[in-house]
Amino acid sequence: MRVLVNGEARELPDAISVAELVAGEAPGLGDGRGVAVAIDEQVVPHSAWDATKLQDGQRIEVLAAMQGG
Amino acid sequence: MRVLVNGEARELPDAISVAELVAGEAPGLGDGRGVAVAIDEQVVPHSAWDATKLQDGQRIEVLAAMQGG
Amino acid sequence: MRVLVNGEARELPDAISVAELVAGEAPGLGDGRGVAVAIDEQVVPHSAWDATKLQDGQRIEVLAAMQGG
Amino acid sequence: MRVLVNGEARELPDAISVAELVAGEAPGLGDGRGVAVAIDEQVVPHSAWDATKLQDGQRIEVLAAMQGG
Amino acid sequence: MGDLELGGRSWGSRLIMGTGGFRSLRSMEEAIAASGAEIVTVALRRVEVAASGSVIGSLRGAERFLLPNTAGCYTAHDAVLTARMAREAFATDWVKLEVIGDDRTLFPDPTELLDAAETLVGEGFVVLPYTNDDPILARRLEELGCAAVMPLGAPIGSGMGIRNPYNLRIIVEQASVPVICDAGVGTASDAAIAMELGCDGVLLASAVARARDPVKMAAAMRAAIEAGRLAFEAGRIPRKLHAEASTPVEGTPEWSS
Amino acid sequence: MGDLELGGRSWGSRLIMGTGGFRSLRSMEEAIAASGAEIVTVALRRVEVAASGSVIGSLRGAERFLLPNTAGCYTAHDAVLTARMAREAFATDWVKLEVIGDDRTLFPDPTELLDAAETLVGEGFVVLPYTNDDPILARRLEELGCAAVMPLGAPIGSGMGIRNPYNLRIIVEQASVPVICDAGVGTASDAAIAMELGCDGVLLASAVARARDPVKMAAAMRAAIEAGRLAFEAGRIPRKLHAEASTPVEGTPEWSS
Amino acid sequence: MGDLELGGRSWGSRLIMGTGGFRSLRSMEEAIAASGAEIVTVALRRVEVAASGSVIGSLRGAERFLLPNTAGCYTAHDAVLTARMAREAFATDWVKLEVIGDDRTLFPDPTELLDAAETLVGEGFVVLPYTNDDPILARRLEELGCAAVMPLGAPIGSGMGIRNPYNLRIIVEQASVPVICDAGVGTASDAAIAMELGCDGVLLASAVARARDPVKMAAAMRAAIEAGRLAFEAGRIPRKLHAEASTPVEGTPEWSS
Amino acid sequence: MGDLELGGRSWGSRLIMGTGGFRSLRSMEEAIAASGAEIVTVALRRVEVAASGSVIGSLRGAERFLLPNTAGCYTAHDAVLTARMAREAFATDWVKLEVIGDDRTLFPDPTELLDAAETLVGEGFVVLPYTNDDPILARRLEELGCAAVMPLGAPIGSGMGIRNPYNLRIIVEQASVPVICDAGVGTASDAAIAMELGCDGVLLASAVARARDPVKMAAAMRAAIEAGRLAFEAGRIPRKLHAEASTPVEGTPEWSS
Repeated sequence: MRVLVNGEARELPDAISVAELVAGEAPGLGDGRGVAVAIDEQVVPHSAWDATKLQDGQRIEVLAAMQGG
Repeated sequence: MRVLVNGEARELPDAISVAELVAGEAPGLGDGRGVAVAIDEQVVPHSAWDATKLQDGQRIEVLAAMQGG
Repeated sequence: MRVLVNGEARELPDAISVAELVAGEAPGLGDGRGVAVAIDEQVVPHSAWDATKLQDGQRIEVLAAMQGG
Repeated sequence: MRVLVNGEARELPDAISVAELVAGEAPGLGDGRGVAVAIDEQVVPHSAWDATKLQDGQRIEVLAAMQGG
Repeated sequence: MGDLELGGRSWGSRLIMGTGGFRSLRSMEEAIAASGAEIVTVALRRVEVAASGSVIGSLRGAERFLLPNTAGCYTAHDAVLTARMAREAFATDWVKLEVIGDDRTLFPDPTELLDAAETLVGEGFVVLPYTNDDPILARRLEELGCAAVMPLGAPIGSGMGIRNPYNLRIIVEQASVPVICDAGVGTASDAAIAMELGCDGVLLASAVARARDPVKMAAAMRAAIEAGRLAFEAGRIPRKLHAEASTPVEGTPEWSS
Repeated sequence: MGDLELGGRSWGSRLIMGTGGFRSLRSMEEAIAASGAEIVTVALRRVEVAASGSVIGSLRGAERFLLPNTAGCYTAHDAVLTARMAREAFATDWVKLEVIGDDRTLFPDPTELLDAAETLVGEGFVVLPYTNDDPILARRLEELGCAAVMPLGAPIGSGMGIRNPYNLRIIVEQASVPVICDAGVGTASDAAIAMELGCDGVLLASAVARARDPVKMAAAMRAAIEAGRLAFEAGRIPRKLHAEASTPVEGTPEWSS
Repeated sequence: MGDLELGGRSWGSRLIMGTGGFRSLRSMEEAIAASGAEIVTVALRRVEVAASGSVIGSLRGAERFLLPNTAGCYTAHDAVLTARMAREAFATDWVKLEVIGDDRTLFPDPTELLDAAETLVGEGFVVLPYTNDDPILARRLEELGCAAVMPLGAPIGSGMGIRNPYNLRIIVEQASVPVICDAGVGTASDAAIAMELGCDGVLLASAVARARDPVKMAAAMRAAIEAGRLAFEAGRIPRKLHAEASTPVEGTPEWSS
Repeated sequence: MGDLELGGRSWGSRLIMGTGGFRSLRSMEEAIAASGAEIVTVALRRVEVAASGSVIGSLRGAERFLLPNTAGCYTAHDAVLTARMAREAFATDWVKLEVIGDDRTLFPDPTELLDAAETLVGEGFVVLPYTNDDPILARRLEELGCAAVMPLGAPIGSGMGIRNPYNLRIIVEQASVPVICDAGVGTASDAAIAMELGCDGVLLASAVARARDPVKMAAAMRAAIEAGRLAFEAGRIPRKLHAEASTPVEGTPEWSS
């Protein structure tokens, strides 16, 4: 399955969930605090991270808090 | 025929033309320089002032140059 | 004895001391704190107030603290 | 004869006049316009340049116009 | 001092004069003559109010270019209609576009201004928009095809001068159309400062019309704009905290002190 | 715009030009011509250093009035001697009196300045003192008989403009001799501001001499001083926080919105 | 000095701190502590870039309210998406809305800002928009339902202070939501001036983060905002050109002079 | 924030309060308490006029240092006599030396001030002279042995703030005694600015005494002086024309636009 994660093309195992993706991308951010995920510009609530499986061709943004502004 | 001229209700003879209206409203502005007329928010070109007859219920603006800005 | 006290001509008993003058002029300022006296533009120290007698024709300034600056 | 001309020790012939000194120091300034001379801090008028002879030990300033201020 | 290139034409004067606020038509005529302005702005009002032909008569005699404005409009809709009326009345495609947002500041409404500018450019107008001193708004107006941008220095008629020279400098830096400082000038030095910041021209009315002596103030503005432009072109000296002598120190006489 | 009455004479120009700091004599000559100045200042230096007669030659041809200064003097004693030398060299009783206190700010030394002014007035000089923008010092100089007071706007050569317009205004209010703003002008608007504050004239050098284009800047200064003076005489509009429309509101068309 | 009422809550501190630009997390933590700020802004970035959890960790410990911003967005579309992400990431409806128009000035784009504000208010956000110092734009944002308006004093990070206090005063006069001065503060007096103009609070980052000693500057800002607010509430004396003695003249001794 | 070293002693507060202009003694007492000032100035007047002992009573209780001034003196002669009286009245060698030149500006007379300072230093006084913002005058006062220099920011009681920050900066740069900004402060930010310029302290009266709420304004001044001093020590960021982002650009999400 090919998806775009934060603008980068990635080959991921089928049926991977958002929760699993985040665990892989940002190990230290496990509890999801300060992290948000969007699939094709739709925010995925924390409560749906486990249940939501990625699908081929999707565009995913995984954002985390940083200093700013 | 009732029309609204510059926001004021007016009783005018039927089939009066724009040119005749202007001559009545602003005698000194006869040549039309510095004057413009709109009927129901459509500008009436000087060239059509003679041919254009007012109709009942129309909203007419007759504007002239003044100091400003 | 005529002297000038703070710009005003005054008739005072002979041999009056500075201390006596101050006691009369400014009863509340008895201990001399915040008060100074000059005779003919010479400051009279507090320690000399008792011993210093006024003389006819002298010009005396009695100044006290006030809010300022 | 030793004099100080503009701060510099100089050996000059005896009985040299101010006019002669200026002619030597500033050839282009012959008519004296824009030039002034002082001997020991006393200005020597143009009219006295010929008659005034320098004397040993004097301190002479020869100043001329320049751009400024 | 070169000409002002504006709207595809060359103008000898960099001063645009408004015609409002004068105590008399005669005062207006004389002040405009003294100002040397070639472009003067005029408004459109309902005929009962507008003086019968006199403004046109006064101004036309002197071969000046009449630039109609849309003063008093609060929406793109009104400004567009007024501009179309002006085009017919004055036989010109040029318009000074004003779309204000507030009758206390008379500052422009950014959204309505952009809408009106877009429509009018599309209809072939030479659009000269009165705008806030906002570099982004100025850029958007330029991108839409306006022939110039005309940022305010301060509120209309306030006489406060150039309240934010930094914004004006940024607008000048980035613009590729002429920048005309419109509104805020109170006295001659304000106009000079606008030009020294690199503006291509100045539009003003109240500072002259309401001065004690409008004709003299018009002459002052003419000279000030020339002064400011020349200074801009001449390249000023840098600012320094400390002094730098203009008379050299060398050769100072040493008197015995 | 009336003449400047100074030292018992009338002058058509309100600009006094210093002659220092130019890159060449030719640049100086052209810039002074462009400035319209009638009075130009010159210094005195030891002959080895002073260019041989050329300054005098350059300036005299054009029928300008040469005003000698005492630049570089730190004491009343030195300034008085230099003034006496200048009187002989330039055949004039006029002197621009400078007695500085510090080579970093080139600000005047108040005590020495007053001493020198008193002596020179007593010797019949027409004394034009360069002074700090101190109203008390200005008053003392006037009381001593100086023909004008010449407060600085900012340090000599700094180009900082009029750092404290309030002091200048107070000096102008109280003075009964001409007030010439001397030093600090950096660009045209600075000169205009000095005149708008009510100064009778401006003395400047570096702003022109060290500009990228001195001749153009000289023309800018000439126009700016005229502009500022005219504006002062014309009576400016008051400053307001809010706007005041220059186009009347009455008669604005009411389009359906 | 009363509390700041903002977004339906009361805050003891009127200083909102940005968290960007610090040389280290430790410096940030100490400076924020010294500033007394209760609200701190944070950004969202892609996880590769964002430091792993540390910001959240640092800030959360101290019981501060994290206010996400939409820094870096140029369109309403991007800003809205970013705000939605922030809502999920920080479990808050509050957002500091930035929609910039230009990477050199970082000034907001008025049209996109209004669009984004409208959308986000409609989605239930507490919208705190960073805006130009444009009174009309500020009014439009308030009309759309923003919880505050946050006009800039000068470009972000420029340290230029309050470039146009007049505009800020007009915005304060007309606003019925809190006015937070956002961007431009360079040093303590700038923050005090913003408060004296009647602002309800100040948002700043660079002035502290990039100071030589951020912790000390944070303490300075805390004191300055308190000072400015107290002075605003205390009612300052009027400005006068001339002096007014604080020590009475009566009773001055008359020494023979 | 270190102590103020002045006259051989250390002071915890950098604010010196004048005691004139208050509406009541009670207001004065409370405001001085709120200001945290350790040094307060007092005047001497003929006993008929001076309130009977109350000032001394009010001020002495709180363990404040009473600094007598020579307000109202126009000559060195009068100031010296008044200082000698003050020495006896207050049992202190300290004196705030005022020798004014004019009752409209209350600016000091430079010559008389120098004369008085010289005499009083010679008699062993700790002389704190109120002076114009003239770097040369400040230097002369320091050379004479004054314990500080106290340049004015603007006329006494005018509330105009620091009219010429450049002069103050130059005075601070060159001084090796403390510089106290005396007179002109109108509101809190003015005091902060004085401290940011590097002044060691601020002396003020009217800004507090005549504020609508003197006690609150006193608290504002206390905070402002702390803020300004901290900012001075913290090292402010440089000023720039353009923006500098505080949130990094890297990692900004790319939404499809």
